[in-house]
Amino acid sequence: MEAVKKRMLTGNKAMAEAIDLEMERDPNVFVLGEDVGKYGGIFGSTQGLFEKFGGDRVMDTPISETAFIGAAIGAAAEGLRPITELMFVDFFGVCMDQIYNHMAKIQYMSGGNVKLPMVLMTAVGGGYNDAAQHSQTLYATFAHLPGMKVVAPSTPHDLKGMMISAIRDDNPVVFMFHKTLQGLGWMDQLDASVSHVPEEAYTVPLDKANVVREGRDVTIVGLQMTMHYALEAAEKLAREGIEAEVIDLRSLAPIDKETILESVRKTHRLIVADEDYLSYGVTAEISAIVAEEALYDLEAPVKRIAIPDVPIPYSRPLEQFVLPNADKIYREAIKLVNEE
Amino acid sequence: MEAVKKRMLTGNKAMAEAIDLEMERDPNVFVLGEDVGKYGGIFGSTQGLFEKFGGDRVMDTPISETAFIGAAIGAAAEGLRPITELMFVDFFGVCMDQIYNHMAKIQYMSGGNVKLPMVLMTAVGGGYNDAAQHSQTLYATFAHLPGMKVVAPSTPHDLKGMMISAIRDDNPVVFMFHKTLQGLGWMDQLDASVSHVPEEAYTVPLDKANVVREGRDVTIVGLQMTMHYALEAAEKLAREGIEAEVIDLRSLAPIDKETILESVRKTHRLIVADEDYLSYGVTAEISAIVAEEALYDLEAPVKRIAIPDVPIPYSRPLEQFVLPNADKIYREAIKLVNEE
Amino acid sequence: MALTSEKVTIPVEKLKWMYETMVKSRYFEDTMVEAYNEGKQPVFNIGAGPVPGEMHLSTGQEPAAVGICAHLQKEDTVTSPHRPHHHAIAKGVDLKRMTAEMFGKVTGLGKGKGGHMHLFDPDVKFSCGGIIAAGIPHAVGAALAAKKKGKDWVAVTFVGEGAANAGGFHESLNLAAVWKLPLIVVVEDNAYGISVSKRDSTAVESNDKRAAAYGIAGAYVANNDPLEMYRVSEEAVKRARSGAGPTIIEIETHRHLGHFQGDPELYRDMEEVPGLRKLDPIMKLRELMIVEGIATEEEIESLETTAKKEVDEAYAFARESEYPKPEEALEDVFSK
Amino acid sequence: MALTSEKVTIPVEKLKWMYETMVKSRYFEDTMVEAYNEGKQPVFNIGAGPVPGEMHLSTGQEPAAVGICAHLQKEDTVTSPHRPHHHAIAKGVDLKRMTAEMFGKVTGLGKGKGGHMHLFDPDVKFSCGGIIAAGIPHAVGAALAAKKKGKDWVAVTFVGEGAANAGGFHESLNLAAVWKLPLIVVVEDNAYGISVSKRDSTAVESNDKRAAAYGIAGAYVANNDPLEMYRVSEEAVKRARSGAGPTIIEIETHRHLGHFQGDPELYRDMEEVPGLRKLDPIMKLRELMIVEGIATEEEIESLETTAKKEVDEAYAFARESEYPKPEEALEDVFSK
Ligand SMILES: Cc1ncc(C[n+]2csc(CCOP(=O)(O)OP(=O)(O)O)c2C)c(N)n1
Ligand SMILES: Cc1ncc(C[n+]2csc(CCOP(=O)(O)OP(=O)(O)O)c2C)c(N)n1
Ligand SMILES: [Mg+2]
Ligand SMILES: [Mg+2]
Repeated sequence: MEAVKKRMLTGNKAMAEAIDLEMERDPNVFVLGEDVGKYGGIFGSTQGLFEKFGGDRVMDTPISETAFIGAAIGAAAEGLRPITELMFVDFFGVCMDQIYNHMAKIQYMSGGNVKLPMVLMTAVGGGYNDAAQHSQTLYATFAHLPGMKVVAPSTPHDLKGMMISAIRDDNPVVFMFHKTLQGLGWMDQLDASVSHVPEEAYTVPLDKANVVREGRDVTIVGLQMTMHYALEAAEKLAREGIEAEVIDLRSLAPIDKETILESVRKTHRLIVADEDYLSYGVTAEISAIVAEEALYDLEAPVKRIAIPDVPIPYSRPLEQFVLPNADKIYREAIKLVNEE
Repeated sequence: MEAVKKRMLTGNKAMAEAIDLEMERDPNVFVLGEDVGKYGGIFGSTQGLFEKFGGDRVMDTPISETAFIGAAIGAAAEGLRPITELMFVDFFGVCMDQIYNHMAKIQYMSGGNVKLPMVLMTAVGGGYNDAAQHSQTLYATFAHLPGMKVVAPSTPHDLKGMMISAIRDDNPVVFMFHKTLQGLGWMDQLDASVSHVPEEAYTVPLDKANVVREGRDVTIVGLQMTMHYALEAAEKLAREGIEAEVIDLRSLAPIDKETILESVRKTHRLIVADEDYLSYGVTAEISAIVAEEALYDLEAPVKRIAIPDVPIPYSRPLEQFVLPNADKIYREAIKLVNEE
Repeated sequence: MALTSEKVTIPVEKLKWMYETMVKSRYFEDTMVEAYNEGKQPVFNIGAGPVPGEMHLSTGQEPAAVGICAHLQKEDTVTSPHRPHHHAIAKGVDLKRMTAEMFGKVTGLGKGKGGHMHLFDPDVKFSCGGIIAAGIPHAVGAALAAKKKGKDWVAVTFVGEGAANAGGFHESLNLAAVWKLPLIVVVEDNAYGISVSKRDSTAVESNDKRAAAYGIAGAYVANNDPLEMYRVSEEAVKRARSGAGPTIIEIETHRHLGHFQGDPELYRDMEEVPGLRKLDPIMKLRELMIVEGIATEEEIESLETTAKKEVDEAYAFARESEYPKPEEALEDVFSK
Repeated sequence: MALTSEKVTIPVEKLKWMYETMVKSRYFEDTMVEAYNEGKQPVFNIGAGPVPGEMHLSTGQEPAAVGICAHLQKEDTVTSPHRPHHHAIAKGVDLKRMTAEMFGKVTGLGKGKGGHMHLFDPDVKFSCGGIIAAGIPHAVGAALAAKKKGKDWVAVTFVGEGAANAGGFHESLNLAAVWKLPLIVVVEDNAYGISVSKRDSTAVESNDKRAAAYGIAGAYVANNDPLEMYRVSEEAVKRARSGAGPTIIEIETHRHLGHFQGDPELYRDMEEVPGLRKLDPIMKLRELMIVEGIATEEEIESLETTAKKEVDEAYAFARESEYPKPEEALEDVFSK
């Protein structure tokens, strides 16, 4: 029993398990996307499902994102609960019309009379030299547009729990998973991509940030890779007597303002670290929330760490230069805490 | 002579004149898009050009945004200077891949070896009950993604000058014009849609905000309709002894930080008014810039006015409720100035 | 009793329904022309009056809608584009709530949030939208759902001939063909996409030819003929219900009005529209029914009266209804 | 001197160029397999080694590239997808700078910013990209530019059979057909889009059939045959140069390797690849040239040596070159 409870899973297996459990529970749930069948999803999100449920419920599609995401919308309107995969978020441009003009707006335009219980899952993130068209997170691109819930879990535990919540939610949910946190055999092996995941179905809310480390000196908000970098930075800071509070944002829309504001009211300092582009991004939104609602609590300027408004370059030294990392966060935190 | 100098033009005629002059000057300039020919552009941006230059240089296209925007990219790579129109910005989702994965990134990915001297012009904005799929501005959606200049002029004068700059620029420029500021015969007739426009070719920079009204008590940043609302609010505020400084943002990317920061350093108060969605939008970016670079100059929390994260509703009372207006700005300014 | 010709047999009740529905649809649009113009005279302002915003009317295009909807039941899905009224009426959308939606009233199908391009009536599985070709994949999804549920329901999607050049058309047809779904795509060729003529936009003479690109059936209906539309639709619906896969139907039809109300129509010949009006399919069907002895003049008038009464009542309902409260703009983004 | 059969006449010099280019392309990929694996053993990590990131190799697909590029000149444009090496080599892209780009070096075509999926050599008008079907409209634009400039230049775009189901394929072909542009779309049917077989993705047997949807010419090349590819390309290029509009060519070809390096290939039969390798088009052409007396064994070996030497030099150049400085990441977003 003990052993079962401490069962460790990679991110991708946690996701696939969530889908598996929900497909068992509800015959209306099905998956469609490119290479979700025999291949099990390029990033392993549907691993094992084709073998278990067959091609009628785990459907490979042509390279026709507009058609199959649009078909998911049409099927959801008929009461099914599709999960559809956009292989890399970077491809959103070929199908964004279906996503944001239809998936995100039909509930509203119909005055609530049509519901679209569907999940659009998509892989995000760089760091493995896949260059400008395969390395983005585009968090803010999705979160800016109303009508969809947008989540980006950072741990296997949350990948499973939030996927189950997403499938059960009656609203369209964009579910972003980070490639490097899937724990895939052919990627960099990170400790962060494995965690304890309970066997049974459980839910994690889609609208709550998570204080993953408490501290009093500075609040660091991150998500997915930048959350893990923030934890790493926090440990180093602790060795210098600086106690950082680290918040895992998890949910981009709706955003959990209260958890952020509460933390800043305590620490009086804010760093936002993000793997998306700097301008008009996550760092902007969180900084703005604090500047609007907790300005008098700030004892130092907010600090934003993100990709400096360039496409993501291929070559390793170039990519590493533009990506956020623990060291960048650490250095900014030191500066911020020493700021008068 | 005097009469010529005070010549007044509507927004659309100013734009069309800019294109006309550049097409005369440079045989490489041509236009392609839906209904840009005989119709003259649904929002009049190419009025009269087909008659003057013929169908080889003012090309109607099928409803194939991916193909014709992609073709503009291919033609620009060969040294032509296409101007292509996306009829409503709301349609970006059917062609965003061409726009942001190719138009915006090819220069960078090629290490600067390929240049794409092209303009993507597109109509933005609501207020005339065209509902959720035809009323958006999506300013931040474009400005968030690196590699394209993104401008949104607010006056006929700037529409002409910035269009000429955009055509002459060797980089891809997204040129957003506001439907209501085109001065079209079939839309609401606003004073703001007509202004003095010199006859000759002139340029207005693509990276400079414009202080359109000086003041000492509060800075209001807006663009297109919200800039005009801000001016209206400022006049009302002036009657109560409050002097608002109004900044016309004009350029979303690159953003002119200095003009904004300078103003806030003087007024110590900031309102950002935007016709885009609130979260992860223009109000976020500008607030964040100030919270990061001029925090100690702020004597009150920043205030953001934008569309409250709902799709744009059709019915007049609903749409008016979510859109920014002069009164909303006025009321927030009063509150802000009275804030301790 | 039926109208029988060499090619087609149409039960009289269907024929009467088709006529009555075309009349209803036409009268709905005629009435809308008036309602839309209110508050927009002497100076046209698209945002003024009781029905603001863009308005795309279907006058002249009724045969496409009734010819196929005559074969549909409530459980069949219809998706439609920016010019949706004739389809909605033929599919049996609640006329009162549809009209109220266009007037922006809280009693509307979308509580005033959608407007004329965004009509959703899940009770009869009708939806439409303002983005070209975007409704096609939704119909593919409905057809997929029918197959998954083991039902013989079909999904019909209407598009203009301009939409057949959009990427979504191709992707959707290929997907539906690979999955052998009960999908029917009806292409209404009214000769223009806004101002751009078919010749300038379309590399093939008629879009049923594009069926070859998907190994599916294609059919063409000339002369805006509701009876021929009925006939080819019957075959297509039968094919779909029996699991034999998708069909593309193209129908030559006529847009009597501008692309939208207020369109100056400078791109077409002044003589074109009067010519089209002479070919009015409603007049033609009326004549035919009398000549063939299918209905008397009185019977026809009574159908017309019924149709118009329903429309008048719908407009009255719309006008009398309340506007939503401004702050209701914040509701319905998410369901709980 | 020429190789002449019933169907095709190929000048010997062309034939030798085709052979040498196929060898060069193959050897480039073989060498890349090694280089890519460096630093990725014993544990495969896509981000490790001198050539990190995804890597899509063209081994087996050389006939498509050489058969058509044999007819092209420097001013003709080629756009290519995520699997671009054979096309780039056949179009005459600077091999040193291309290789250096894959090693992320500052001497690369894109100063290390692009990587293997993003190769741009404006000197020979070659470009490629990682988004399926996205290069097709760029070729349309190049073809449009040629027409506007009054040149007889053509634009060739290569795509996989999977890409033919993407919306951009349809939109681009329709546009090129309406405008009668000198465009040739080469569909390389290697039977898979990653793991999805053509049967599961494509509603039509071969994509040249889709020419009917655009009223243009279509041609099919079976058996991965470079000579037949040469023949149909000759016609297509002639058609394009003479203003007779676009062509779709589909060629049956073979992907000897995984979709990308590291692909476990669980979706295909273990026997499939050895079978394909037996049909190797390079071996076949070599034999043919000897049998037909077009080249001696020694001459062929000398072609092979030349080709390999060039590749070896390119890899040496790439390895010896410097990395860009980290902060150069901030350059080249905009030109001044
Ligand atoms: C993706 C997209 N591009 C452009 C438009 C603008 N637009 C609205 S209707 C229309 C013409 C449609 O032509 P067609 O499909 O023939 O339908 P019709 O209006 O003739 O009924 C266009 C271009 C749009 N709504 N969506
Ligand atoms: C729009 C888009 N969707 C999906 C992908 C992911 N992807 C990369 S290659 C590929 C398969 C392409 O198949 P095909 O066109 O047959 O080319 P092949 O790989 O066989 O050469 C897919 C789906 C992509 N790059 N772009
Ligand atoms: Mg039409
Ligand atoms: Mg393939």
